[in-house]
Amino acid sequence: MSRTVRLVMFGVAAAVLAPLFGLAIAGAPPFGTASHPYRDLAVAAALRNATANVVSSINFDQRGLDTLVEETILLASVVGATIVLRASTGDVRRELAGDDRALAAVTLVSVAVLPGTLLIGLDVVVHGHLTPGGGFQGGVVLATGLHLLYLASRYETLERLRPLHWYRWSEGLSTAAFGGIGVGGLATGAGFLANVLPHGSFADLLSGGTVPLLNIAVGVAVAGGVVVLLAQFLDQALRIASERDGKG
Amino acid sequence: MSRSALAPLAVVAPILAACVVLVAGRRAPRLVIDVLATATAAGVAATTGFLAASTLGGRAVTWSGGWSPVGGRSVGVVLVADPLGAGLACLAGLLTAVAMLYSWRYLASLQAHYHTLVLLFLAGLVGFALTGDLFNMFVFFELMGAAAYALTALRIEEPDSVQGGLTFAVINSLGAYLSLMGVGLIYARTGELGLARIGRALGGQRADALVIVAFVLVVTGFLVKAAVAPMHFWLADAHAVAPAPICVLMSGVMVELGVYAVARVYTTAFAGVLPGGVLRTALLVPGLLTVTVGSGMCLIQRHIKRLLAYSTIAHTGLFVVAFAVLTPGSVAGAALYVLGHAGIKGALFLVTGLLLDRFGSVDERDLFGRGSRRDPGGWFFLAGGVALAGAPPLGPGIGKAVAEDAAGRAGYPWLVAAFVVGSAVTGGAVLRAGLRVFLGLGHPPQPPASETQGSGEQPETPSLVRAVPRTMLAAIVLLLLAGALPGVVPPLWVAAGRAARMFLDRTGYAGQTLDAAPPTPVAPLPGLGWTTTGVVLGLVSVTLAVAVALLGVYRPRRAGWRGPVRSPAPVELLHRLHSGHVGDYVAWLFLGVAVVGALIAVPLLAGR
Amino acid sequence: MNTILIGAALTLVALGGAAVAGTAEPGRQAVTLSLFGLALAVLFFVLQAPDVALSQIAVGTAVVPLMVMLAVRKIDRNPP
Amino acid sequence: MTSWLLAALVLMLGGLAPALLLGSRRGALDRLVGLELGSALTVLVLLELSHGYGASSYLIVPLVLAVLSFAGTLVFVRLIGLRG
Amino acid sequence: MHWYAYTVAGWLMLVGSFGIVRSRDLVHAVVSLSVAQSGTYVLLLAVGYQSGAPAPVFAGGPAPSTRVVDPVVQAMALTDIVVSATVTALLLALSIQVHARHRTVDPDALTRLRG
Repeated sequence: MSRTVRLVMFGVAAAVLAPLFGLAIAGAPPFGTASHPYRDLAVAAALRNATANVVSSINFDQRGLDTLVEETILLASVVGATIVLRASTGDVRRELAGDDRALAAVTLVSVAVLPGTLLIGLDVVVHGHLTPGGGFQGGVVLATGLHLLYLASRYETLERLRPLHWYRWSEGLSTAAFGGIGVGGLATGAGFLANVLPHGSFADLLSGGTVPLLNIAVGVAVAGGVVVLLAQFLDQALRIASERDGKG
Repeated sequence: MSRSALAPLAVVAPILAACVVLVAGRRAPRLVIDVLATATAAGVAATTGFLAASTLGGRAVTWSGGWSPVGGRSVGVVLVADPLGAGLACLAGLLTAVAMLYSWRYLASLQAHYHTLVLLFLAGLVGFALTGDLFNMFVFFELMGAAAYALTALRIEEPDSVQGGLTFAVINSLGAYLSLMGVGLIYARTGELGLARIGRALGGQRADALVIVAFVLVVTGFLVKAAVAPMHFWLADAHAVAPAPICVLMSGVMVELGVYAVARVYTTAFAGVLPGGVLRTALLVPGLLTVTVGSGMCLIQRHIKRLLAYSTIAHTGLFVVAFAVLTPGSVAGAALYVLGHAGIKGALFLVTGLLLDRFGSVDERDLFGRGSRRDPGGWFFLAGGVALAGAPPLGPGIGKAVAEDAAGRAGYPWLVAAFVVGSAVTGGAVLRAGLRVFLGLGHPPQPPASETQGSGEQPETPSLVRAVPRTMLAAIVLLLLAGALPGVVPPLWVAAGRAARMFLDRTGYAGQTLDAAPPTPVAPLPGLGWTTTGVVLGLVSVTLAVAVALLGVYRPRRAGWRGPVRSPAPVELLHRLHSGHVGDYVAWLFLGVAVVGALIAVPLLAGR
Repeated sequence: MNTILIGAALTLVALGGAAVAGTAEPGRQAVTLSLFGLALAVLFFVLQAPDVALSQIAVGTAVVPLMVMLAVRKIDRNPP
Repeated sequence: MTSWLLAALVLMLGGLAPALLLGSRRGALDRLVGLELGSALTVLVLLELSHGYGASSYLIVPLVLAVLSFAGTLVFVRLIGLRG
Repeated sequence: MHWYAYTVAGWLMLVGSFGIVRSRDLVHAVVSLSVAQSGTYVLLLAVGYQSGAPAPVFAGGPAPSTRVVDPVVQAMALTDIVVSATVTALLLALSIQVHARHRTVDPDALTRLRG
């Protein structure tokens, strides 16, 4: 199909769908409405379980199944990317190019920034049930912090501090821990992924029952997963060359 | 532990097993991994099979997190196992177990990563079949997707494989995002995510533009998954390049789950607001188009896996048509049809996989006469073709017969033609390929220039195999038996009838889910099974299929409609439309949404 | 006041999205994508969703751009 | 309170909008300037908004952005630079 | 204002998809797909917004009450962002391999899967 035909077809579809969508949003409740029935229930439920961050309560307690599956999606993507980006026949590992190095000043600043980044990441994970943030956001910050080693220094530095199978294990084990906590709820008879731990007092560090635990599990899983994921991309871009490259 | 613990266990068990495989994968011997993965899948099949049987007396409702509803409302996510959903989950478990059996010592270079992904895929399939929550459906949809994209592109040395995987991923993801827009819109109206809750909130309302658009968007992702024309393009590209055991899962249950999801969302959430007549038209039009395009493309393929993929498209079209009739009989027919189709189509894919492993090609022309008459695979392939055409008394045949009967009773006797022609043409195409490859009948086909050939592919085993391993053969036999079984086990028909009645019972679903109401007993559907008309129509299909096959094999060399020089214009056009271009497919996807949207919106909104 | 802020943020997001989709060269597109991510984060913030804004920032500032740039680099190093 | 929000609005319209414009035109390096400007301004905007809403817990967002935007900058500086 | 937020959501979905349709580079198509997805975040959060209500985070914020912005849509948007990032990663990985096998990432030049 030629480019023009394709664009015209898309245009026709859009011309049908845009007015339909317009009619639909004209019938939606006004923006900023005060009526949110699910919200009323969810906030009450979060307060009952002493979880100050209602979003975390929904993610890890009320609708914990969604988050378990979300972690599983991450796991599947990481394993998938590992498979897709594996070195195939005809690929060779090569030495890093000499220019692949950052400025000394940048390295210095990064060394200063790195510990702070890791601390902030930990804080975001640990306080996820109280303040904005949680396992996912904190885990990504942790993984990003680690990659300052590559960004501000040399790839070898990162490789040395990154035994990949550790990260792969930590991802697998903590996803399993999430599922295991869920099964634990089943075993106590309270139900799958039930919040069976003592809820503690509102807005305390030790409150929310299983929510902080699940937050930490997700934090570890995400940090491990993102490190493994980026490792595949870094390896492909920096280390792996195809034998065919030379021949064009 | 009560029955309600089984549904979450069936979802979480494969996830936990996948984590174990991932962590232990490098140390443990391959045999342990194989056994663990196969056993997990079999365990899931047993659990969900038990659920399917036991829920005939009433659904098993599980509120995750123990958030049982108070006054009919809850903040939790609900898993609702009913016979049809649990049955599909069981089918997913069975197919995965067989696929793992076939993959025994297979794709060795991937180590345990392959098993991890297949187990995660299984978790996605099972969860998608069991969930009773709209957003949870989206999440499981994405899990199925993420695993399936990677599994499709498993053989990264194949140029077609990575391209097919990418196309699959882009189109399916876009479909999922459109679905999520729909979820957002329906949440704006009702403030609910549970299917039963949405059903209650919408019941008795006027079908205004918001509800219509929300419904159309929500089902878009599922229609894409179900490969309903014109959103079907990705399927052939993906199925043709995925490893054979993965094709078994994708063709046998993943695509069917798309149809199931459309049906589930409609019957539980939207049936009270969107009239059945409007939905019927909106599904029959694309459904019949799917049958036409699928069987037409199937007939003109020489790449055997692509041929099977297009036959899956045609059959999915038939499932959509069967559901669109919207009677218990038609739903029961579709359910039986899906069971039979899964076994037979799976076996056909696996035999084709064996061809690839032995000859390094899945090209009908390349393989011409190379399969031996003593090769059991050849006879399996031919038997599969006959079964696919709807031969009594096998699985696809009973499904087809029951669906035809239901269509006739519902006042759509002309739909019978779609069932007969669709199954005859696809069965005939399979037979033609089998006759040529395994019996060497006729002469090699002459291709037009612009099509995917399928020769020169890498085999999936480490090297070309000479003797077929027993595990692979066992997997094929198991699938053929599973595909034949639904046709000869009357209790299964009774169960399908009751399952269909429960499936269409919106009030019963909501009552059991939200109010913990006692289950309303469902009576069996009378007259469900082989009828004289059904047997005759089945025989007609088989005869037609044989005729199609023989015509393909022995047709005169020059005067054919797909002669060596040029194909006639419609065939050429059909070929050209399936361009493999991601941008084209996106444009088609939006056109499809627009068509379905117009089919629902115009009759409902124009009158006002 | 907040309504005006939301309106302004929405406008930035709408323009940013069009700019990203309209940039043909992926290397440049990645930079614009980062900016678009910032606009989204501001929008989420004024819509009173700091959790979501934080996620968007976590993903959109470094991780996704890094993946895109590495993909671009891998692809560019081997011209057709 | 409102004065903080007003300041944020001014910064969005007068700062972020031009940064976005800068970041969506011409070559990669020109866009990078826009991104740098945008990151710095976004941190400020988010800080002002946190003050304006009177919610101290919101402050974690600009803090994380400040840290991560450093990493983000390095991504582009390294990889765009490498491509010559 | 009533229609503006929803329109922007639809607009993002549309321009993102349009970007894929006219794309000449798979990486560009993948990034455009993520623009299309950002339409879903905007829609979800717009649906859950309540004028003048604070975020549903009570530590260091407002006194606990139900008069907050809808947290359910925020939880959905969070999940959605994770999904988007992971799918983007997978798609980029596939694009790299497409280039490795086909020596091009121009959809117009990828002509092997036909018919």
